[in-house]
Amino acid sequence: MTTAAPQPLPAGRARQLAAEFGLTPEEYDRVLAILGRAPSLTELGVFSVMWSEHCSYKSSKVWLRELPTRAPWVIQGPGENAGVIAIGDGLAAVFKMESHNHPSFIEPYQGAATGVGGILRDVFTMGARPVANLNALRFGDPKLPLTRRILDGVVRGIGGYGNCVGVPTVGGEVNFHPAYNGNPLVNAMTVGIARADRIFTARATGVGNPVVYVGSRTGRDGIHGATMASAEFSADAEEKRPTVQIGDPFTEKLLIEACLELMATDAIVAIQDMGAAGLTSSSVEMAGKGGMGIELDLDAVPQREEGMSAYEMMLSESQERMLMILKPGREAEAEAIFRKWELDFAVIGRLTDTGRIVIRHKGVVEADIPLAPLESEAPLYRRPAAETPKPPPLDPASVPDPVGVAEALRRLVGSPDLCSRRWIWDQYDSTVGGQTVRRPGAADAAIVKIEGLRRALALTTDCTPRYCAADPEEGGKQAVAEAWRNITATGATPLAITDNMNFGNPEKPEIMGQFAGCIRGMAAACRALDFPVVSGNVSLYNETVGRAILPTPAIGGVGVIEDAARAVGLALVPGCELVLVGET
Amino acid sequence: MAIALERAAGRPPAMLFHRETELPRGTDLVVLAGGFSYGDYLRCGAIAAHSPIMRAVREFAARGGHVLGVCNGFQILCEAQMLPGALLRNASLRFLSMDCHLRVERAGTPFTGRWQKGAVFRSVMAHGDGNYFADAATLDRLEGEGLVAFRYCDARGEATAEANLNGSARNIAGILSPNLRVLGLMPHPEDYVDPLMGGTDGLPLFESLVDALAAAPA
Amino acid sequence: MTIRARVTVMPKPGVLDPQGKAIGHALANLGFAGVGEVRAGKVIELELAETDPAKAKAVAEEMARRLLANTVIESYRVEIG
Amino acid sequence: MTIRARVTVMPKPGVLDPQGKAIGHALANLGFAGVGEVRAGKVIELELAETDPAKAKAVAEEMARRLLANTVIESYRVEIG
Ligand SMILES: Nc1ncnc2c1ncn2[C@@H]1O[C@H](COP(=O)(O)OP(=O)(O)O)[C@@H](O)[C@H]1O
Repeated sequence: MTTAAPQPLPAGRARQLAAEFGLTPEEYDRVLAILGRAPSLTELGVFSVMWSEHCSYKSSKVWLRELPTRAPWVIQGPGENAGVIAIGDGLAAVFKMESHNHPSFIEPYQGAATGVGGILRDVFTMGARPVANLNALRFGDPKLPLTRRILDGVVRGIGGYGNCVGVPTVGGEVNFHPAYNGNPLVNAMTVGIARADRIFTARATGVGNPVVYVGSRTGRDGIHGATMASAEFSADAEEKRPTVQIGDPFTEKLLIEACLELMATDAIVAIQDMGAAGLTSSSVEMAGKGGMGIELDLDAVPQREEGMSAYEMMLSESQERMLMILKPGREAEAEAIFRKWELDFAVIGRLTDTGRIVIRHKGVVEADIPLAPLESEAPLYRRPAAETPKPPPLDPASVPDPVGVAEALRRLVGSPDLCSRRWIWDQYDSTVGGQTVRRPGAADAAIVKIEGLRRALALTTDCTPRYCAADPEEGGKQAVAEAWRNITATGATPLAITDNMNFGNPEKPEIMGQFAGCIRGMAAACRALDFPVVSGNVSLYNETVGRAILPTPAIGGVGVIEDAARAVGLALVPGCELVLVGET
Repeated sequence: MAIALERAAGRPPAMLFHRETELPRGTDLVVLAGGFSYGDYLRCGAIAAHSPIMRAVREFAARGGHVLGVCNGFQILCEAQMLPGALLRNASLRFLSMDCHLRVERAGTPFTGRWQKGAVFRSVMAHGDGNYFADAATLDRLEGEGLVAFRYCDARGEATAEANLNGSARNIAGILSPNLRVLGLMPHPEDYVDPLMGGTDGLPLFESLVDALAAAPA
Repeated sequence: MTIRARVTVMPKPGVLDPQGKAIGHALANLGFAGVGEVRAGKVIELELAETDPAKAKAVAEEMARRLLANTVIESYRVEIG
Repeated sequence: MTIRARVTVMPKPGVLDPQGKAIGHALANLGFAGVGEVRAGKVIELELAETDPAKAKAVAEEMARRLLANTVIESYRVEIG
């Protein structure tokens, strides 16, 4: 085995590639300073994905810190694969929402399907059995054939994946607006249940501990997906299509069972799914969080295609893969479980105490990078933010009534934003698992019982982008408040939220202003309602040819009701009285 | 499904892995539950129909054992040729997740003992491939021998075209083997065995099984 | 040495083919005129460790019979090469 | 006069084919030895109101491009006859 330094790219070529991979000239200078030399191709790939907006949250982090994240029932706030809250009886709810917007535009079925697969992995990675999926969807003008094609593919993809892994899809929301014509939003949420004292994290510890790869083989799928998700679409996006990731829900199901089986032992030190920028982000984050170093030998990585380079393997976004750190000597026990479920299993490296990631392939060192600058010292920007001007108050008397109340009501009820969503949820298996007490359409929040108990979770997703566009702060407040109300309306106690911040190009001050405003409003509402944020996701650069989507901070809310039998639904029962609460 | 079985029988069922080759001693009922075996790749149930445990299930049925296949389990039974016909893609080409009504066409079997012929009950369907197909001769034989167990119908019990959501031949939702001990059906009676979960319409099926198995030692 | 086999599986005549019908509709909607019957099937391409084409064909046919096609509803055709 | 066209749609090389993988596994479990790569695709058979094979081929190719195949992940082949 050699220890020679990686082969640097020629200086000019490196700078040019850095730009192509989305690094700014200043960021590239920082790479040079960190390494003290030009990077190798693999190193450049690792930096560009780790410092992409998608992985580093470089434009959003300073704002996200304003969100309240604590409450006595919060076990794990933002920063891990998913948030965790206590829900009584020693149990915890583990949940998160995540976007798959760009992939769903390019290939609606697979984009949405792999979005569901990814968020499921975030949740079972923490030791939870997924019990429910939800989604928050935005599409363009429903009259456009393209919108119909995307809607159809996305709904099929969500159903196809969720139905197949056997996790019920119990709720969601859908809006239509021309601002999403070239940039639909597909936000998927998974909720799982775990024992509160058996939560797994990504913090790698123990020098010499084996780094283990499990799941599907690595192919050349979606290379540079993470950097793509951080770049706005130009008109030639159709040309730039990277290889699309394909979901394999059956393998995911096996992976869930195998991981949960191994988690029932005490063999695992840390575990992380391979999401965006697969092997790179999982290895860097695990070692970085634990303050360790890590060595990987890529020859050991299970490969689907021949002749893959180190660069390709480190950046591949093949689905249904996980990385784990095991306790020493537990490899055989773990391998037996994964083989039983017919999954690939390989020891691909060790933890070290060097604080560096060292990647070898065919006896050559392809990368050798200090971890701290990659992860915790990634660039952070406080980009200029221009407040959205407050719309002047509208005098109701100034609004004409051209159609009359009855006709207005008829149009409202028939409008795409308000009409029944039944066509969608009829395609989702909402009852698999046998715990769904209130299905989509039956109550303001879905009610999913905890197996063996009377207690149930109340789950909802909400956001009204129209409001956020008019007044980001009020819109942010409203989205949180709506989630809270929807949970409360079932009789449940709202406990915490996850969010998915979908916005345009953060380099534009007016977009950053929308972002900051929504965060401010959300934070205020969360504080007022004792409804902390425990996980979330940011998706920026949602623009097509310079036109941004509406600001869309989707909120996923979780609450608990002690007795599922007491959950209130929407249906009026004969003889009931109607009571209006609050000011109109 | 396990919950429904435990509720009716008072004890939990044993769970078997597909690679096992033998049923536990004293097995009196084998249930092939729903669940996208092998991701429904190729054809629903096709790959699972060839899994090692299926040989034991087939032998068990041949000895007169009771077998219940629901949803994917029904697809597996057809693919394994333990029941005739096949389940095609739903006529709408879409996954259907919704309530449906079933009419009991054959009472007095181990699965339907607690119902009267013609009884109507509510169930849940959740499948993409539930469109029952068999050639006309097979359908005639099934009807003639009284082997159609359930038909899709409306709330009043009419087996209309509208109630036949997935397009099944002659509204057929479930069929029996000639000895009446193997039942395959697409909807999920196990989803309605608890008032909390929306009703107990499916419970009679499990209670019927308990009656039958208690009366006839395996 | 390997031989490539291609197994084509089509719905039998008389078996409803909603997928084929839907494709026919979609083509018409896209403005394609003069489309008659449309049938949708599957094709499975296999690499077999065989040297003798006749033997490869026999093996692929057995695979089709036992797993790849459901002869209640589907017919199959094997091509080698 | 009609011409029959057959459009075969396969996952592109390098694109994951979970179905093919599962079929390969299942064949091995059934005792078939020496099965290498397995790829699963679709085949669409069309009846076209054309008399000129070259024209029929062009039409079928346009159908494949616009509807039958998703060229991001699939490649297609058109046969006439
Ligand atoms: N994409 C979707 N997937 C599943 N269910 C959905 C989806 N969109 C809407 N629903 C369901 O439709 C019902 C009505 O949705 P919505 O109008 O957004 O409700 P509300 O305004 O009360 O939050 C809810 O039960 C919701 O869960």
